[in-house]
Amino acid sequence: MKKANLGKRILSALLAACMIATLVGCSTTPNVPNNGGNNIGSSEANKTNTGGGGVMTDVGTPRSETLVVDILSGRIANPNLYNPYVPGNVPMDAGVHQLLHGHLWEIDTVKGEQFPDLAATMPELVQGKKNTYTFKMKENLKWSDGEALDANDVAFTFNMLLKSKELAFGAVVRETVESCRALDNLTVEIVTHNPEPKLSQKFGVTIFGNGLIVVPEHIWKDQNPVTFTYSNPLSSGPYTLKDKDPQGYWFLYEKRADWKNTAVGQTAGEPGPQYILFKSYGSEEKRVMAAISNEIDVLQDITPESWDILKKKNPESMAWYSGFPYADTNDPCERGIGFNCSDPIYGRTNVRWALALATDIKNVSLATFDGMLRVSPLQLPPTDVLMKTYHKPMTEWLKNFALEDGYKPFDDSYARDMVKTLKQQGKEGLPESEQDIIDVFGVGWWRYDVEEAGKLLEKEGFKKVDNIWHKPDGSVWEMSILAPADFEIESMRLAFAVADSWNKFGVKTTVVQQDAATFWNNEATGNFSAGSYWPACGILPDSSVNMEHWNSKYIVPTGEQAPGNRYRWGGAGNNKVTAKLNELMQLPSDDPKVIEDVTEICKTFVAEQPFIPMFGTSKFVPVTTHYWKGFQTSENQFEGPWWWWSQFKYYTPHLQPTGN
Amino acid sequence: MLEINHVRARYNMLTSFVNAIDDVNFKVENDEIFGIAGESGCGKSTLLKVMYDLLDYPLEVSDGSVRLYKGNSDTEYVETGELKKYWWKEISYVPQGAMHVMNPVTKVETQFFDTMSRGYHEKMSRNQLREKISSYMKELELSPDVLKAYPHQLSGGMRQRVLIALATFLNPSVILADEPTTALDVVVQKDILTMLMSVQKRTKNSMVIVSHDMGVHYQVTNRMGIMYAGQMIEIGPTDEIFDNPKHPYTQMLIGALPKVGDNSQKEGIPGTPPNLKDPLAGCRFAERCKYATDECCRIQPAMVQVGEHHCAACLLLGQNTGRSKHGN
Amino acid sequence: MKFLKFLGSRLVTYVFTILVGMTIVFFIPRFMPSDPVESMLGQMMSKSSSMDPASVDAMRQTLNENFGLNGSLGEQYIGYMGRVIFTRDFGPSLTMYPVPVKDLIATSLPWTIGLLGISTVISWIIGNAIGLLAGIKKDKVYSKVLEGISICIYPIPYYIFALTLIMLFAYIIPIFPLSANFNVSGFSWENLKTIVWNSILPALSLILTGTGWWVISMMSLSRNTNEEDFVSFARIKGLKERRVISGYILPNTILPQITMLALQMGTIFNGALITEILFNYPGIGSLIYRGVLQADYNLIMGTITISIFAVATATLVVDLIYPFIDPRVRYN
Amino acid sequence: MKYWNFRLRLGLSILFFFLIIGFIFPLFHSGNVTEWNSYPSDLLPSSEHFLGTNSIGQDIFWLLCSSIRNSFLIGLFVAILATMIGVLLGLNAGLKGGAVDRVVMLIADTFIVIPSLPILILLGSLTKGSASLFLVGGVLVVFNWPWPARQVRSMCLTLRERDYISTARFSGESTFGILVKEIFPFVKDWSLGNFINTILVAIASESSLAVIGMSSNSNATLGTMIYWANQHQAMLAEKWLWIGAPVVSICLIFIGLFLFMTGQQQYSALRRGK
Repeated sequence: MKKANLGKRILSALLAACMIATLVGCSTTPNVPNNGGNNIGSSEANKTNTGGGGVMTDVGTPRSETLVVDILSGRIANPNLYNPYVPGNVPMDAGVHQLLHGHLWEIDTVKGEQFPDLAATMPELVQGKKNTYTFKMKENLKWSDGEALDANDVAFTFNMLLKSKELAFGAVVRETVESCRALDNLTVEIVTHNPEPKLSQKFGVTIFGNGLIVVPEHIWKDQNPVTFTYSNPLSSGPYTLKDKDPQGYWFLYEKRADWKNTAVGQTAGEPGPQYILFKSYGSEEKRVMAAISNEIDVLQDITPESWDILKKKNPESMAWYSGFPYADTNDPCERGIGFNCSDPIYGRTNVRWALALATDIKNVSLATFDGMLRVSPLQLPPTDVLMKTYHKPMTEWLKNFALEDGYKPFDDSYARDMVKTLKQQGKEGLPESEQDIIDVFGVGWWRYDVEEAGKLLEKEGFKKVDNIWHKPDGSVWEMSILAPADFEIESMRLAFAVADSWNKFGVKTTVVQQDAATFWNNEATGNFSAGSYWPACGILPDSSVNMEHWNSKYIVPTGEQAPGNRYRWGGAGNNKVTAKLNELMQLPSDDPKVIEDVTEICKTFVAEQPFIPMFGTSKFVPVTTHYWKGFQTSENQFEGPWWWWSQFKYYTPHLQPTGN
Repeated sequence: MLEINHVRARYNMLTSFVNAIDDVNFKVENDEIFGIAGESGCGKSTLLKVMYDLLDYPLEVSDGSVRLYKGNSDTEYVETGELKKYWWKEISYVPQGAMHVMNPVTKVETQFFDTMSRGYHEKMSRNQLREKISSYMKELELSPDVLKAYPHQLSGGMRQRVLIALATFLNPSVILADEPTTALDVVVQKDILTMLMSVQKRTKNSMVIVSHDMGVHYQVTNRMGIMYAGQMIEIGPTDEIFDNPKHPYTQMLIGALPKVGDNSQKEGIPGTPPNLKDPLAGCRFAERCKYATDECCRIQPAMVQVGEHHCAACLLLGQNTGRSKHGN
Repeated sequence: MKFLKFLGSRLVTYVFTILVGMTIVFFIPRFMPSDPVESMLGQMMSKSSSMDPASVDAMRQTLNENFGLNGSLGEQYIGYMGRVIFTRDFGPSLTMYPVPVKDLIATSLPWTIGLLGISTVISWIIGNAIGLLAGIKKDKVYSKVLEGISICIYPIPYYIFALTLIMLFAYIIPIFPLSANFNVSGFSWENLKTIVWNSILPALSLILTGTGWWVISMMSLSRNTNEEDFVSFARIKGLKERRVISGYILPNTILPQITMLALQMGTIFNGALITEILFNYPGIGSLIYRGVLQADYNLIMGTITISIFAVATATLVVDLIYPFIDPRVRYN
Repeated sequence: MKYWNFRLRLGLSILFFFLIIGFIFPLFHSGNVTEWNSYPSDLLPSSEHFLGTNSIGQDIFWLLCSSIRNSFLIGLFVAILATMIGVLLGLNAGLKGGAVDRVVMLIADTFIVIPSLPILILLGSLTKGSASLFLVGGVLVVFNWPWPARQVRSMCLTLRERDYISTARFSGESTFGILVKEIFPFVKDWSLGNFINTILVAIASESSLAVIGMSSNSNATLGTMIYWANQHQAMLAEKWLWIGAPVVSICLIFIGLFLFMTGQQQYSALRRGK
């Protein structure tokens, strides 16, 4: 009896202990990481100070000469496939297109204009012809194997794409290009079906990269481009692929000895880092831990919460702005909610406007990214360049814009109110002057006016029965917003935040998270009523190329793959837009009429809201400055922080070792 | 020789006690088969456990002890609490229900080996052991093939035999068998009993057989004791008890047995045994006894000599000092 | 004879199981809203470059041909099963066209088997040992301690548990690498050391969380057996406790556990997705995940078929050897 | 009551505690616990927010309550169905043998050999990640009954050889009768263990689905609670109440269930007078 009892006591004590242990496991650690974090920092520092940069990376290069960059898309399933024209090649953010692939024309996002990369000139219309263009290549460019890179490679690439029907991108080329040949080693001639004043935007980089990647003729000429793996790729950029993880977790690049023979070398100078290591640290927690302990120099795209932690724990880390909102807000696509306009409910302008007015934009901003967001009422992203050309000039018009019933929805107080709220939350480094406030938070957005929203709905025959909106047919109005599942965090959270706002308004809204494949497929086939997409992109003042997909000729019935205009937005409004777009296609980008037309297009979009634009994209791409300096920031703005863009190679000359 | 003197044993039910054995006192001589009879629940199996010193919770001995005398000496003995050391060598136990007492996943042989490991300390090769075992089996007229079989491949009777073989293999001086014949058909019962007797005849050791079946006792035992409600109420030579039972309960038991050429309707024993949690003060059989006087309900009868080797506990058997419930 | 009969019928079940399993796996993805070609086109076009419907159709056509997705579902099914069964070829990965699925699996599988195989066996052994102790030595302190610990770790969600391990041993106390690095080719003791060193944390997380279930099941099994007559009889015979456990309780309790282990061994071919993600461990789990997310039919089929095959074989083996380890069971 | 041992008592009281939290407390809270920004975010525990609020402005305590309820529902739903189906079919197959056995085992094997997680993910994207809790539960049932079935069957095969079962069989007792009377007592404890494990497996797989965003993230379950906490880096950000509450709850619920199980075993053992 006693014995048993004793046993039980012990057990009880033990279980209690274990429970406590479980609790402790979660509760005592809080203070540890602080010390832990700092310790690592300091120990790291000591090591390097004493060792004079003796630290080695786990791939055996001196840390002080290696720039470590995060791979956003995690493990690369197949690290041996470098053929840029077949699906599943080593993805863009593993460094291949940042450092190895050259394009014909690159983009300068600060100036908002293209500049020649491998090419030496922009394409020019041949005198007397109406669809023949020529451009020059840079002199003495070399592939990383020493072979010359010239017009012949370009011509070869184009012809390969024209010939082989199996290559997906071939379709794009065939659509535009009639033929292509090298007039001499430095001159390329392209004949197109129709006049193509924006040729450089079709086959050069505007956003992120371009499908057209010049490949070396001497390697490819006797290969079948559909099955060729190109497993040791040649480089037309300033780096070569030195080593890679057979498991696909990291890729190591080394500066080319003959960097002078590359476009970057000729125009931007010598790259700083001897080695660049692209490495995946897996889940976000680990990426942040790595950055805290200075294992990683450049992070690609983390959540504000993670930035918060990083900022606290690693004093050497920095983001785009030194103060609020930290994130870079110049990303060329803006976030919002798009509607399937072929749907009987969401096809109605008034319904879309009602939802816009039922959106508590300030709370949405707080819920999505703690208010670190720049609003945009227009169909163009609020980047510095585009704000200058469109948002600010149009503010007056926005103020006077009125709905059919004469209601003026625009409200320019957003920026000021946000500053107020954030001040109360004790955020620091907020902008002071009226100008800066606008620059950071945007020109303003639509009022949060549930009453007006209700009016609009009732006009459409909707009824509100005990705080739930019912459709004209009397059934309860239930809508679901498609959202990305765990990629594009901003759009995902935006969906939840907006749904929240609309639920408060009385529309039963649920968020449906989907993985990439499903998400895109549903958009393309119109298998959605509303979705948290980002169809409004632009980077050049002439954003007509990015807007072209709204063209009415792309509208297809729901269920079919839409080649464009996924939102099936037609009608009078679209006709206006389409007319303008067709006109724009024929105008060279520098034509003054371009801005005018695009402005008109924006006005139509405001009136109809087929896609309710909300925020520009805030990218948190922090860097740690323990080993490298010279990163681009709002103060040192030679470029945006587009580490996953092909223009990465043009940053490298700016980066210099700190000596640690 | 096994001596049970004034043993009291009980089941500890956390909140209450069940006095399963109350002041039982007798001897099992060398070279005899002693039988213990009684209705089920009268405590005979418990008594056997106590005799074997198999006392795990909740069974506990509260008073008295069991003494196992080594060999023929009547001075050297081991007592309750120390018997464990002599298990299987000096005293062995054939449990009830042969069905489930053998390890289903090992061959019979292995179970013998296990047993040997108790007895033979000096090294012996497997084969020598096998030799010994199979020769022993032959002595018991069991085919050695049994050794190669798994328990579930043997018939109930065969398993019982094997058990007995196991129990007697190390030639212990005392063998306790609990209901050795229950759940077996008559023919097999017969064999088992003859086997037990022959074993005993050869080894001259003392054997205790517990059974509710008077027939069994009649066939094999030399002496026997009748238990009722945890008490031994009559002990004597088997044939004397059958010919001339003294205690009313015994008389009823015997009376209930069928006899050759007698077709009179047998009356069973009316009533049920008393609750052992708090038995009444007097004779425990009183309320079922047709001769019971009101005195019977007050005084607990003590054992009185009724024959040379025959005694019983009943007030009706002449002069009786009686005893208090806790017989101090 | 009886054995052959049993073997025959069992083999039929075996083949049937695999076929049914493969069929299910063939069809489920094809009922998914996303189909690889469409979503690929979708992604291509979502880069806000637009093209006329004609060229889209052209692309769809070529992709369908490349991926062997032309023809009715039935035709595809027949063709595919035929290819897999007779040429044991899963075809090219769709998202990594034209790399054969076979190769993708071949590079990942050894890693998965290595890590999961070992950690499963270890946790099985530890778990059963603890379970046995806790089952029969109910009142001993040490058994209670062990039981308690394993019971408390078991329910912690794996993701959290693994993350905590990482935070503790790779970040707060940086003993182990924050991200494993298996930059090894060919066999050498050096490489082996690297692999082991990098695998300690993931293995630890798997073992610790894996032990619990074995403890629980073994505990209740051994408790029951401990109350069986033949065990008490063994004690009555006065056998040493060690012998009672090793000779009587263990053999009778271990059998179901062996079944389980065999099945477990089969399931390791699913890989351990979260482990791989969290520890940067190369394995088949993330391959399956990728295939599923990108609707890469061939990849899904390839990876899952492998694991179906493995588990089916494991169960088959169990059924075949069971009668040998448990005499009470006959082939029937 | 009087035979109740310590484990049983502790286990039951833990479970009772959580049942109250899960099913009684929510009655005292009006309003939608999952709604974002109902309160200022990241408040510390206080009298009106017992566990404070999280980064998306939900009250952690009330969120926890309904999470516990929903997880319980999933767990019980799955465990009850899976165990019942599994055990009964397993017993049947093991006892009857022959055709019944073969068919049941064929189905069971098919489900055993198909790896569950990928299929769950597939279905996850099929149901557009917004699967209702019961759908998630249903799928989990499908994948959780075969194991007990197989296990019980193999136990049954060994038990079947025991004479009293064949006696019962020959004495013409109905199969079901035999199942319940003769065999079930032996598999009872195992089944109980399995039942409890299934509850956990259900809760766990739901949360691992949640971790990869395949559960119904707009519903409150312990899984999705962890999911959102991870989404906002609660662990690194040291928001221990947010991430800790659901984790500790899962552990305690399991420990409760486990103590209950073993306690019940001891209890019945004592009853049998062993």
